[in-house]
Amino acid sequence: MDEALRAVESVLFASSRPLRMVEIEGATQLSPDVVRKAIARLKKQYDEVGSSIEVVKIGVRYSMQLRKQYSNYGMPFAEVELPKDALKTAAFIAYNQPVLQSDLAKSLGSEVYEHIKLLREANLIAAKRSGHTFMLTTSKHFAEYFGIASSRKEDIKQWMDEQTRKS
Amino acid sequence: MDEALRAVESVLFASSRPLRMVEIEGATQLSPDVVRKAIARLKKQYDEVGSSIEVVKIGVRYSMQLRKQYSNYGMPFAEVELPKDALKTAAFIAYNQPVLQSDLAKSLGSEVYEHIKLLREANLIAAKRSGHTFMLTTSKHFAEYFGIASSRKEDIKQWMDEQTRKS
Amino acid sequence: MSSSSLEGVLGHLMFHKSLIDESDRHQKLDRYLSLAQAYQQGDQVVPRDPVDKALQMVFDLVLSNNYDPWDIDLISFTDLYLKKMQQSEVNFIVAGKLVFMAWSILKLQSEEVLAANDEKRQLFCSDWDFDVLEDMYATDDVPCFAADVPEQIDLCEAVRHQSQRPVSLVELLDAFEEARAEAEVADARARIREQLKVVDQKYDPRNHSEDLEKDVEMVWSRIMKCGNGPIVIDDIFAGGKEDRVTVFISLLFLARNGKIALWQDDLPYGQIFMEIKIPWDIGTLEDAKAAEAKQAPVM
Repeated sequence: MDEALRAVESVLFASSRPLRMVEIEGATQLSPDVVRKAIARLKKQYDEVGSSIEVVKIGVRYSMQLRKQYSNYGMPFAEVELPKDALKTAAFIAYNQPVLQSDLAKSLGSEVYEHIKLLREANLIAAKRSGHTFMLTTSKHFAEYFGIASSRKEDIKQWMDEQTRKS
Repeated sequence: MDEALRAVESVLFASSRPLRMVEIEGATQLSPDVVRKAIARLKKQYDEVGSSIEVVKIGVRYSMQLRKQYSNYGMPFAEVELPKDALKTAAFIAYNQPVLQSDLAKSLGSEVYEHIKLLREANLIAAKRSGHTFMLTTSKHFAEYFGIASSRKEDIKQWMDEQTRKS
Repeated sequence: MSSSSLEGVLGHLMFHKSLIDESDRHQKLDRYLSLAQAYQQGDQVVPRDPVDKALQMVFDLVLSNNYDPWDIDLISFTDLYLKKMQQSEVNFIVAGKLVFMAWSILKLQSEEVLAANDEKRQLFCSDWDFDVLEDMYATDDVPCFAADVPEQIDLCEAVRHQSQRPVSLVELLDAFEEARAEAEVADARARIREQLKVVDQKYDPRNHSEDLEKDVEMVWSRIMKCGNGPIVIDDIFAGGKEDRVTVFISLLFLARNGKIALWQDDLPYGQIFMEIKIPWDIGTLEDAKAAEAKQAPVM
């Protein structure tokens, strides 16, 4: 069992994106059941030792990532794709979704158009035409990118509230 | 001390390349002494738990990486350390060496200058001044890197021809 | 429709009435008020006047959808209005103006947003003549989305490890194949460029065009000697192969410039004919014999 645990750990450590069960099974040549048990034990181990690293389930995928309270240390070395301003706009959309692009521009200024472009390119938000403007929501990828366990909009909002209380 | 340990862990985890002491000190805002002790404890922790991850010193740099026996699991999800275009330039140099940098640029375009910089940093090619340009050859490390038995340029060319015929 | 929304609309109209002192605007406002009041009294008689009819539709929509008269959602309004227009017989010019008005305001609003001015300008639109309705939409505050976001909320990306690995052998070989193909293309291009340089030197375009001009002049003078009407081009040739080529190219040139018509009745080996296209009255055709006589030395 320990060997399975280590194999799963290796795969999760090496990947910079959350992995689906089949990907982990494929890379480790382990059965779904063994992989699932290994993930659960791994998660427990990292939690018990108080590591800055956590093993989380994000939607249907699994990921090894820094716990939120430690991400500041890692940020300078991580490959960050988005400027801070665009992240602010992303937070605004996530918290108020669904939100009209025109309303967003009224609230945050016209630079949101540039942010929305970036966020759509990064596949973090989805836009649906609504009259002359767009209705914006977070995409499925949003939760993965920010390490949020669920991609339901209510859960994202709740997660954001929790993060705010923690900080 | 535990907080220092976690801070150092965060930094090492986030970086995909080995870090110098000053970089870790800068990111964690810890003194050299505290960082050094944290690294030693961290190393011990990962060793004792039998993790597939290890904390190692490579030259003057520190890195968190997969232990040799587990590195194969991570391979499918790891990223290649050289960009594909630079690799193309390396292959071209290896086959046509010695080759003038100016001729290379004529054949493959001006982006080769960027590649040559990367390849020299990775210690895969050697450059010798020749008039206004450089004469480029593969380095000794090149053969090691690709597992070629000989570092003589004729052997490398022959080896490449054989491999191409095989594929 | 709720009575409160009707009151809102009436109050809105009264408010604007109290602000104005010009008599024509008074009349317009009175008209709007009477339409709105007719609505209030449940008077559903469809007005005969096309403008009234179109306006009534506006009120109908505003009231039945509980729009805030100070803050009409023009996108949904226009949408509803267009739908209603399709269902009823209305004066399309008036209705069109209303839609255009809504569009103008929307456009202004979007420009406003794009300009991203911190101070919110008063909306102003001069392109339409329902000025009171204009006021209805022109509020000091652009309707602003009241968002509730805790100040400290900050998203930061999940930090994960990215392992790196050396380049594999297959990758090196693939790269080599690609590089070789690219270099071959680059070399071929360089060769073609060199060849073109040589060709360019051989055929100096200036010399070429000077020659062509001389040739055309010469051929034209031969044509002139042939008289009017269709000519078989064989009659213009005066020598060997080279002359034929010169003449033929000159003829093509003249045909392209509209000076002559060239045609062939039997394809592909039949006779080629030509005829001068210059109008006869400005033409200076000379009879070959007369020309010869002219050129003959004076005895």
